[in-house]
Amino acid sequence: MYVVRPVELADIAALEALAAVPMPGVHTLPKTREKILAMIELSIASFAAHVDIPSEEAYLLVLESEDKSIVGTAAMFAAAGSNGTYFSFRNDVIQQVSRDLNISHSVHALTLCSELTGYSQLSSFYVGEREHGTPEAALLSRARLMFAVLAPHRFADRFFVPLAGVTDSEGGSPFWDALGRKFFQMDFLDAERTIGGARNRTLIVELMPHYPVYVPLLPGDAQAAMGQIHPSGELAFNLLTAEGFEADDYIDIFDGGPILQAHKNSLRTFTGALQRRVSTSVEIPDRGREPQLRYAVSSGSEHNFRAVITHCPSLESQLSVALSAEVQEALNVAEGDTVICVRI
Amino acid sequence: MYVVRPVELADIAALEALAAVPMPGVHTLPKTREKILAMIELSIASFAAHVDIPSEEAYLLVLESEDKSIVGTAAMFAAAGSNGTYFSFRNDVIQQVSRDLNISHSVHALTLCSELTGYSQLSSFYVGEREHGTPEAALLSRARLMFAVLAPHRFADRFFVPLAGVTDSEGGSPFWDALGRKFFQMDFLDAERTIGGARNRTLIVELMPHYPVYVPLLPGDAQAAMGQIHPSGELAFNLLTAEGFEADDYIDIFDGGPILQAHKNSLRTFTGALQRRVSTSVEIPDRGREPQLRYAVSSGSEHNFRAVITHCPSLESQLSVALSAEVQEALNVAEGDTVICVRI
Amino acid sequence: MLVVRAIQADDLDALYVMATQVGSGMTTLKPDMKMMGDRLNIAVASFAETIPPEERDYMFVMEDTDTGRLAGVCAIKGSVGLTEPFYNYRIGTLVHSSRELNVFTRMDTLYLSNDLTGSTELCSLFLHPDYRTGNNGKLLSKSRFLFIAQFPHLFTEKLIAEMRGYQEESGRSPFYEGLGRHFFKMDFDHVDALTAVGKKSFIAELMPRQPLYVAYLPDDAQEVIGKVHTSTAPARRLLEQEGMYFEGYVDIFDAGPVLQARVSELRAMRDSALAEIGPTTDWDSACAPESATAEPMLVSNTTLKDFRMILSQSVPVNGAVALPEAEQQLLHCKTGDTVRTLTLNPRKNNG
Amino acid sequence: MLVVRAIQADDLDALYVMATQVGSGMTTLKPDMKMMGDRLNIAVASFAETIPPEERDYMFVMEDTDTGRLAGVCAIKGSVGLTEPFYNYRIGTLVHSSRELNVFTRMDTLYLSNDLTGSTELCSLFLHPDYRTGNNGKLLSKSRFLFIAQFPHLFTEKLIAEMRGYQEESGRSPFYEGLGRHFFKMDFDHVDALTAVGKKSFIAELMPRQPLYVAYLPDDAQEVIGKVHTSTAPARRLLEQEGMYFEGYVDIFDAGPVLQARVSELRAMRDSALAEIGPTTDWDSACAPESATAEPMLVSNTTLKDFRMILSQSVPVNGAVALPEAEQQLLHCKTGDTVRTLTLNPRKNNG
Repeated sequence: MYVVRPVELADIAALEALAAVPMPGVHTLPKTREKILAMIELSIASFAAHVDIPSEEAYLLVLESEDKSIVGTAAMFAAAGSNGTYFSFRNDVIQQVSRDLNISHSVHALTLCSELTGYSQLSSFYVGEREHGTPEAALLSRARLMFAVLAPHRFADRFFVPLAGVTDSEGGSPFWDALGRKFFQMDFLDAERTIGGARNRTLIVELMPHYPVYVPLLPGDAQAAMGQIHPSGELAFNLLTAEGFEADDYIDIFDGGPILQAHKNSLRTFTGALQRRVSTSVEIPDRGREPQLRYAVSSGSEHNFRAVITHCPSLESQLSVALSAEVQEALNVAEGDTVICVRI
Repeated sequence: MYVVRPVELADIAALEALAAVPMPGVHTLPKTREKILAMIELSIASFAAHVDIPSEEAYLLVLESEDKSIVGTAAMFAAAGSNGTYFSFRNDVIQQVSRDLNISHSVHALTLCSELTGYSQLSSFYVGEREHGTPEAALLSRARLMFAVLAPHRFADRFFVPLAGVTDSEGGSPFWDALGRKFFQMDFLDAERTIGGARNRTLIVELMPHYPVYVPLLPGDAQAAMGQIHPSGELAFNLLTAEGFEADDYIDIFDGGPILQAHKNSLRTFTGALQRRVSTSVEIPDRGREPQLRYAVSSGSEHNFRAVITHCPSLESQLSVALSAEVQEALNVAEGDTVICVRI
Repeated sequence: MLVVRAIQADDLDALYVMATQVGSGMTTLKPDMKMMGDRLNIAVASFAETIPPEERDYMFVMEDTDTGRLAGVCAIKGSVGLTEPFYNYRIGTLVHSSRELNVFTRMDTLYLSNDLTGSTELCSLFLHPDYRTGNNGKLLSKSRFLFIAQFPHLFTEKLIAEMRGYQEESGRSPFYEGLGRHFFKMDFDHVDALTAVGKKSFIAELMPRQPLYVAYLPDDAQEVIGKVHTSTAPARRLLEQEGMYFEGYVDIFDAGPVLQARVSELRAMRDSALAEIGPTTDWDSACAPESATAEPMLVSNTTLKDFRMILSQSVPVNGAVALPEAEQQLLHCKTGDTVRTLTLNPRKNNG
Repeated sequence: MLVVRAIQADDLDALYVMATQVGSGMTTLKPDMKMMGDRLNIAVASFAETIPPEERDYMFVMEDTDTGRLAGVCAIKGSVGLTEPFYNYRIGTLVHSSRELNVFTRMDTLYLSNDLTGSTELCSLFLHPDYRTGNNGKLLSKSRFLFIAQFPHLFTEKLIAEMRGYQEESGRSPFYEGLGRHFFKMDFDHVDALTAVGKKSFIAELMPRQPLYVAYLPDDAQEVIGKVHTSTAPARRLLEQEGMYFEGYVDIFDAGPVLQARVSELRAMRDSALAEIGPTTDWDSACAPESATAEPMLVSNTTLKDFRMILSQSVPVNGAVALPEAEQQLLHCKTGDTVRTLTLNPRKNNG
């Protein structure tokens, strides 16, 4: 059984191995042992913390396969840009109207904005190739929101997820070439290296355009790159839009990749989460008639979070959920405990 | 029993009488018999229309009291500004950061925008004094969204509701005096009369400021008026925020009144609506133990819409709803028909 | 001989004939009897001072006195943009700099503006091809500066002239293709035709409002900002000789430059002088700088309503000028009258 | 006698003494040996042409040759804003008009800009109170124009001078209170102190970026836009006499005006002339216009490295000027050398 759990110090070697896998974009895991360790320590401290107002906490979850190896990661930042400002481009639509000429059309414009500052940010989603497209990948993605359902005070009311944008075979970005390069006077990869993937630095407001960028003025390849995901992000994109995240409103200021966002009330995990008491399932052959549904189920404790997949009949009109002994052990729960269940 | 139903031609006299009641702001009913008639005709045509894409339809619902008199109105416009552009001020937050001085604070700015264009608009909400604060008022407000649940293709995915802003005893608006007056060179009431309460006219883009208005530069009374509702709008405001609408993002360009808005997925009527089959309730004394809940229930036909309040046990895990003969008659439904039910 | 003079009511027919010979580049002189008659009425009222200064439109014609034929036309509008908005792009500079990254980027920026609202405008210059020889073009264009120098109180301090912008031989405007087309979604010729019938301000409703970095535009559009149409280059040079400068304002469609001057800084204001018609003494001539003797002079009378101006070889010396009888007649002047004089070409400073 | 001359390395001590006597209004001449020494080194390198033109900072001192004491100082910066952004507000016009409502609204608008980046700047003018008599102030301020006229190739075409903005007697700046305070949330004096140590560009990070309608500001803030501090009014008039104009750029904090000129349009460029030191003939004097004889003249040598300038009563006539021996010595010149001359006050046009 695959289990999603908070990262532990013992995972450092496994994460170093994952970090060696080439991943595009900037919203990925740290690469060096030192930074991985810092991230793990921050996550452990964050899970342990008693939080009143979401701030600099960062939570890193890992997906553990049946053989206990780490095959996926997913992170949450409690408040994006908490030590600065999280900058993004807002994709505005401007109505152009001329009464005299009876013309009315709309023009898109990108405005540098700080509106996502303070949102909770999901990022660093990665699963191994074998897990691509499996329910376990969906479990890992969604487990973050289940934790937020469990501990809403640790998160903002709104969430966003930046996904890596398209780059060419040399690692160049057509969107960057049309915009950021003119102000930064350097290559895309140099710029990303220079600011370490951050989107909260003062130099962004110093260098990036203060006035809206009219999209029709951008070269075709840059327009085409707006809101386009790097192929490696397709899985995450599909999982998130199915969850209720919306694209189109914001894009990344560097590579033009989409930034998905949603109010938590629009997310399926929040609207569909069911709190149920644990009962022990007994194999009763004649109940097999009832259709078995797939649920993500997580423990109800914020300090000992676990999530797994289980199958059971519809929980809509039930007060309890029957879990096998194996699942109970994986979740570290016992009969009578509360768990959170979401159809998956 | 109070019934919410589409307006009919026979209601014109009652609506004229209502229109004589002084109501502040602009988002209210037409005042002249001619315009009331036009509105009624548009509503009747809209309910009858087969709609593919929401456009210029306008739906007017009335609240009929037990004695068949009209004691409330509420309207829906399928697509705001459909024959133009719906202008509003977006309330942006700009982060001001100086690394050198270690200063970071945020400044609000109002930007003329057309983002609400194409949203569905709720407006003209009015109930008589006797109905203030009653479940029937809530029924009237919510019935609009129940109709949208029933006929989602007639509406946009997002809704907004402009509420009248504060004015002084002479009908002046401190917000207008600080902003619109400088461009229009006329009094608030003159301006509203001149453009007939519209927010979709070309002259708005001709006259209103093209650049964001920094809120700290506005006089104190204008700042204080931003997003403040006229006392008469409090009931509507409370009902709408309870429904899931959010204020703060947009305000009216003339009087600075709040514009509430939401994605339909964030609205309680959409997330909590239950489709149930009608069964006939029989008074069984010993079922009285089950707690009775209050529901708004509406007929399931888009061409013969009705909504009333009923009480029954929780419908969460039921397939049918037991309605009294009287309610069935009011809704024009029979046993076996589908109705939409929402806790209220 | 050629005289430039205030237009008169009975010039309408001759003006119409000439307008039929104007090419498509000039939008203000269309062969349309109604429009032309209206404009002429305003011009006559302007010289007669029966309408307020800001509504005036002083039109001048160049007449060939040998044939009575009109050889050219030009005008000065008292104020632009007071009935409908007068739009330009203004080119400004924004600096984006980060000490941390050691980046210093200086960006040209286009601002949609109505800054030139209320300015006095030089416009509607047309010289018939038959007369495009010698100093005729200079005489016609520069006549307006002498008029302004004689009657500066009639004008605002800011003087402007819009120049036709650069187009490729095919008629393609690189600036329009790189910017305007995205917002207008119609051909440049169509836009041009709309401006011709006075719809310019309303087309500007479609222009983007926010400051635009020039670097966003395609290279060929960037290159032609402030560049005149090839056929307009000589006209631009004449205006620049008189003290008009490109100060960063351009047309919103073709990026043609607007030349500007303060009226008080015009060469005509600084260097033109009044002189009395009469004989000059030997003593005066002896002291006159040598170089001046060969210079042709612009000479005008000092009457608003019947303003007339010629090119003369007579050089004024210490307040007197010996104008031949024929020239005095052309100016409707006689000995003892005061005239205003200015060398046709600027003198060089000895610095 | 007073001579204005290029500063020299050994002027540091005297300069420091004078700086201790400057009031708080001038931020560029603080009595700080380190800052002052650095600036003096740049000035010496500027006159020696050992640093590029855009980095130069030509400082001039006025020396009382009777005592050897420094009486004043002034400077010309080759280019501003090339190492850190140079911000101003530019005042533009936007017209909001609706034919339907018959409304035509003309609004002044403030644009945050770096338009003046790269301009040559006149700055750091200070005259010791003991010497604030007669023409001394004019001599000191105007010396810079004669320097520019002699060496125009060293400067950009655009010349600017920032003027201290209006403050109430209490020191309150109505413009700052109406605008800047909302964004800086600190006192004007604090902001002023920060600009004094060169932090001006970074404070500008906090300024609102979007164009601002002036009508949003309180009345008292609107009224002082482009208005100088009472004590700065005379300095402003001197610069305006030389051809500098307020063209709509103001300081972002106190809205003090920036005066501007094209170098080629300066009175000094147009009217200053070279003359050879030597006797003038009777014939020359006879032809000279009468009025000029009483005019004091600015006279300078033509040496960059040892630039020196005085005020003289000698009037140049047809390319020659009879300078007294003492004046020649002040200029480090002798008979036969070339000097540049300009009347201290502008002449009127006869127009």
